[in-house]
Amino acid sequence: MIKQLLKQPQFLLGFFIIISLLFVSLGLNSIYEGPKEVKFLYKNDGSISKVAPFSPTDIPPFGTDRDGRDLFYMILDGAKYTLLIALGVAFLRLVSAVLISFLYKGQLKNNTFFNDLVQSTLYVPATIFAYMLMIPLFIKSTTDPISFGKMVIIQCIILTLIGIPSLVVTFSGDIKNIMNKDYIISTMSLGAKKKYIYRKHVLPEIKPKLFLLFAQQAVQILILLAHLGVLAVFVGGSQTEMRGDFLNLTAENVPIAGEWSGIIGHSFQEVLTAPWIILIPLGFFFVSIFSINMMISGLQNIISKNKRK
Amino acid sequence: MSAPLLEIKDLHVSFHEKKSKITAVQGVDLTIPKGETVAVIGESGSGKSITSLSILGLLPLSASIDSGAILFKDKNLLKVSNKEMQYIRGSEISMVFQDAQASLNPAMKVGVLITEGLKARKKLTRHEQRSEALRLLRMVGLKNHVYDQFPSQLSGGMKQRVLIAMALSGEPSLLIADEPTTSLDVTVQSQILDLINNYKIENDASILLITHDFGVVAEYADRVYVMFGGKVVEAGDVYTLFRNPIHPYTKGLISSIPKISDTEERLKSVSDFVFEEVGYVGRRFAPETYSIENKVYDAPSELVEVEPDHYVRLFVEKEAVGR
Amino acid sequence: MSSIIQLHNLSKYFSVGGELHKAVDGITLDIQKGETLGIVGESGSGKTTLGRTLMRLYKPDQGQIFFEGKEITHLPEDKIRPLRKEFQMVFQNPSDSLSPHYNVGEILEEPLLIQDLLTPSERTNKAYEMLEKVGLPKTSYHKRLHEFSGGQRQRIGIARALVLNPKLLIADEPVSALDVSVQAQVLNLLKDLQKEMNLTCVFISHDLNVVHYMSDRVAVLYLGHLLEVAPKKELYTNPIHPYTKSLLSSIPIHDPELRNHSRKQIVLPEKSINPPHLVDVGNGHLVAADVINITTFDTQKEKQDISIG
Amino acid sequence: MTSRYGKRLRSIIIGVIIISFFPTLFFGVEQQKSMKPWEYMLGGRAYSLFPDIFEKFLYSMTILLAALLFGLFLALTITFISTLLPRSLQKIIYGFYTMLEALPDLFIIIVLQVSVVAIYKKTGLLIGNVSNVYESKIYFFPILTLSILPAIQLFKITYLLLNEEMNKPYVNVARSLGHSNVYITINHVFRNVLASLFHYSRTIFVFMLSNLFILEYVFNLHGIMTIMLNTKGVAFIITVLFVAIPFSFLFEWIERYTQRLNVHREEEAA
Repeated sequence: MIKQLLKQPQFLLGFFIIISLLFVSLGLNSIYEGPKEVKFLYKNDGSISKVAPFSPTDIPPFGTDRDGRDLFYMILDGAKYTLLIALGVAFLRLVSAVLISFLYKGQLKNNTFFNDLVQSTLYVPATIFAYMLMIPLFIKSTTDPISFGKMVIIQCIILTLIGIPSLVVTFSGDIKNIMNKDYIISTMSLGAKKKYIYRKHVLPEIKPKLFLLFAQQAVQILILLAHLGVLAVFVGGSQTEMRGDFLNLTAENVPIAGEWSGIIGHSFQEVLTAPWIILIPLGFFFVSIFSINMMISGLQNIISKNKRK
Repeated sequence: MSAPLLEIKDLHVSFHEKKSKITAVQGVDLTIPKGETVAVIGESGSGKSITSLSILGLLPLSASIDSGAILFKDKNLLKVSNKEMQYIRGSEISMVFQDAQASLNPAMKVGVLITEGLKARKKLTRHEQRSEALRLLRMVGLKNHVYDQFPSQLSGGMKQRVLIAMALSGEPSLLIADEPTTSLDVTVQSQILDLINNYKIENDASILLITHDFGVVAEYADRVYVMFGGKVVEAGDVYTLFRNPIHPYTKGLISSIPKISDTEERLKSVSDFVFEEVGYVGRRFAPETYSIENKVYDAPSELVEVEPDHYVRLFVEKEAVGR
Repeated sequence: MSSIIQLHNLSKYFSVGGELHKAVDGITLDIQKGETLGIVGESGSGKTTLGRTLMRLYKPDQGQIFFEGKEITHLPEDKIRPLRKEFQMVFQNPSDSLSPHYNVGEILEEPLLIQDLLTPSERTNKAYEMLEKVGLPKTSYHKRLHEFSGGQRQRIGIARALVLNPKLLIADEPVSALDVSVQAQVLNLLKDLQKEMNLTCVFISHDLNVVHYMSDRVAVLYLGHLLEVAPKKELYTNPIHPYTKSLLSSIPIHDPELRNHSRKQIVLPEKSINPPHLVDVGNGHLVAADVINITTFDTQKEKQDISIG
Repeated sequence: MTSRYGKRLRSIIIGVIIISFFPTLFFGVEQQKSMKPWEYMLGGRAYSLFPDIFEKFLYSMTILLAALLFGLFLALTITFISTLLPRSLQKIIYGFYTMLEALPDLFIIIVLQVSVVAIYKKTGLLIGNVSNVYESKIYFFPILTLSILPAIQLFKITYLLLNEEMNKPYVNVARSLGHSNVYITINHVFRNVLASLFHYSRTIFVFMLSNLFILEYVFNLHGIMTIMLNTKGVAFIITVLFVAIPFSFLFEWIERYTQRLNVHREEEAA
């Protein structure tokens, strides 16, 4: 399987982009602290010409956000949080879905009650579902503060739980199809135990589909993170900072982790005045989703090729 | 032998898969006289279906006709314009396919499927079209209520009858039946083949019957072409061919089919024959390097008329026979 | 001759789109040791379901199954496991009934592994021995399924079914997916192996010619009911049930001189509500009672009057 | 129809109730200002659910359905045009669309919003009223924005379905009866493509619902999705059921309709 994958150009392209993004982001702050905040730009006669946020033309390559922090550096540095969370949660969702469907192999497949129950998740978009679970988390943390690490873990658990029901349904559907195949029936005619059949025959058949589901889940979580950013729900929670000059002090939630959806959410008010602060991180979301889609299409070629063999 | 309705001359067809080029049909000559049933028999991969599909230009995209001609009413079908070919399809020559289950559009009612074919050719009012469609349904032995049913509500045999009704709606002079009964039960099979045969007799039409079942050939064919590896290896009228098959492949095919007879002797398979007889009339049978698994054949060969109206493929050079 | 398998009005029902489809309905049958019983029937006659229910691949809904005198109808899975090696099946489509994920060696050794017989090295020798028995080169051991033609794959299927030295071999349409020239070789192979390993065979097919070549006794199935059972010669020369007659008359005869286009209308009997009761009309010929008028029936006299349709 | 659908509806309702309990389940019953069960909070003020939920539901659904229909129309026309083009060009279009498909919905919404404002600033021409000035509902702009992504998705699905359908045997039968390729594509193939599109209706719906939600949030149009975001407990259940019941009825009807078409597939399996 893996050997075939490495021959797929699309898969390699997507895989390369994701890996290089991660690699740069992980190594970045250990080698380069990043440019200092630039709050004001001065004309040569010393008067202030512009106030942050600065457009990409003012400060290449991506300009700065409201606090004058360089967007380019922030995005590269934040990449690791966003991508790792997306890939990590996707992996958690898959593992738990596999365990659940294997544990309940008998009942889940033809248990229409469970399938219909999961139907209800159709009508609540994942963003609302996640928002509903995370807001109480933030409220609770205002009374007794939760550490950054613990907050991220709880959030990841929430993101995982949301995806499990529908994944279990698709999964038990696939297992059901495989179980009807002739070579499963012929193994049963040898008296093989269910566990043996799952390990030796169902798993190898479903492996390519596993990679496919993993990639699709990662894309879904990326989009979910972007949405949560806009709803000012930040990974790792937020702390309130006083903003503005002396006249009007407003408490604002400032994301701790610099991941992409945090950047978007933090300066969402400036969407009309400084759109690049939002559009450039969204562009990076696009790049990562596009590369994962490339990996998916590479995988799909292999699955269809194996089927034809 | 009446005047030929359709003549295929030295037809070559090949497939282009990525870089490799696979020849599917090599120099096939075939004549279909008026009012006769010509059967082409061969196993999967022998090129029999490809030959029939090239007549109506229904080859898949990856196939290309390299050379040869298909003469029909003094027109070369390979050179005919798209417009004219569309006219010929369905009214002069039409076709019935093997996989009845998937050959009917599931989203259309039977009545629509049949009248649709009529609209293209005849200027009939809606009412006339409906009565014509009902006549066709009765002709193929289906009751009127089938007119309003969906294909998914019909059995395999009924679907094949609808396909035949559609094919015969234009009263074609040649009906190509590509393994029409392979996916049907034996009790239904004879009814479908009788249906096609009656059409031939009533309309003095010709039938090109593509099959792999010698029983069907024996019951319905007037002339037989045996194809193997894209070439015709033996051809002749059905009585001589059954009485005196010559090419080892034909003999092997006939003998490898179990027949209901008292003798309990062991079935002979094709490979038993190929090694016993090597030549005929001082020439070696082609394709000589024959093996069931990889079907390898090369070296020039030709169809030789070993007895009146009985052709066998032999190698061109006449070097001494013997292994 | 003692019987190896006895069935007492065995039934198997499937629920298709809400209503009950009686695939196999009330079949009583005896299979003698060493004989080949042909089961002939058209599509939808339930012949495949009968084959699989008889092997306890499907759970029977009614009736009993006796294997060598012992009832195995409702034997729990772990009790029947050791018995499974006594009856094995050859499937219709070799490409579906053998796993594409393992090489031929593993496929042939799997039955021994599941039944946990022989040591690993003995298993490999047994695999090579089986390959040789079915006429495949030793090199096929390491090859995968897609490197073989249809006929060779069916030989692997046969080798796998016989690697456990079963007493009963059930062949479910073993040659209908193969080309005519290859068919003859596989049929001859089955006949030779049956003699060599003194197997009892159940040969399921829709092709009356193939059934005639392979069987000693033939049972005719129609829509889940057993209509007629008789020794081969008796059934083919002296069919009593109208359905059997129409089946036999619709077989094309391989001789152009004997064309009889004036064939009688095909008789497809109504599906009777309850399974027919079989009556022995002499020399092992059983036929559904409702077809013959029992009162006036006298074995000898009746035979002269019934001639081929 | 009723018993099967009745059971399914009951489990959907139970599912929605369970979802609404999740927050309390996780974090205990948090202390809320005394909120009557049928109220929702928006911008610090509590609004009563009932009189205006119908209006908001209709507003959101018109946008959703109009966008879906427009997207479908767009997708079908582009698919049909692409069938007339040479194969190589089709590959390029398909490749271009797979790229577009990766665009996050947020990206499209914001790019459109920003460009409308920019054009307004430069030329004074207001293409669409961007945000929902009090009580005057805007339609054109949200529908246009919301229709882009489904158009891309639907194009990809119809394109793949079309290619799959083209190699089906019944197309060959139609060609052997003398029908031209264009005639076959329109009368025969499109009919089946639409039928199998229904099969994807659920996934498309889920996808569009989340786009609608984010659209309502960014354009701050007070539709039903905004209410769903800001309600808890019973109010949440009522809002979700408002969406769930009509659509589950629609899916049930679609399933019954498409079942009749491919019954013969089950026949083969039985």
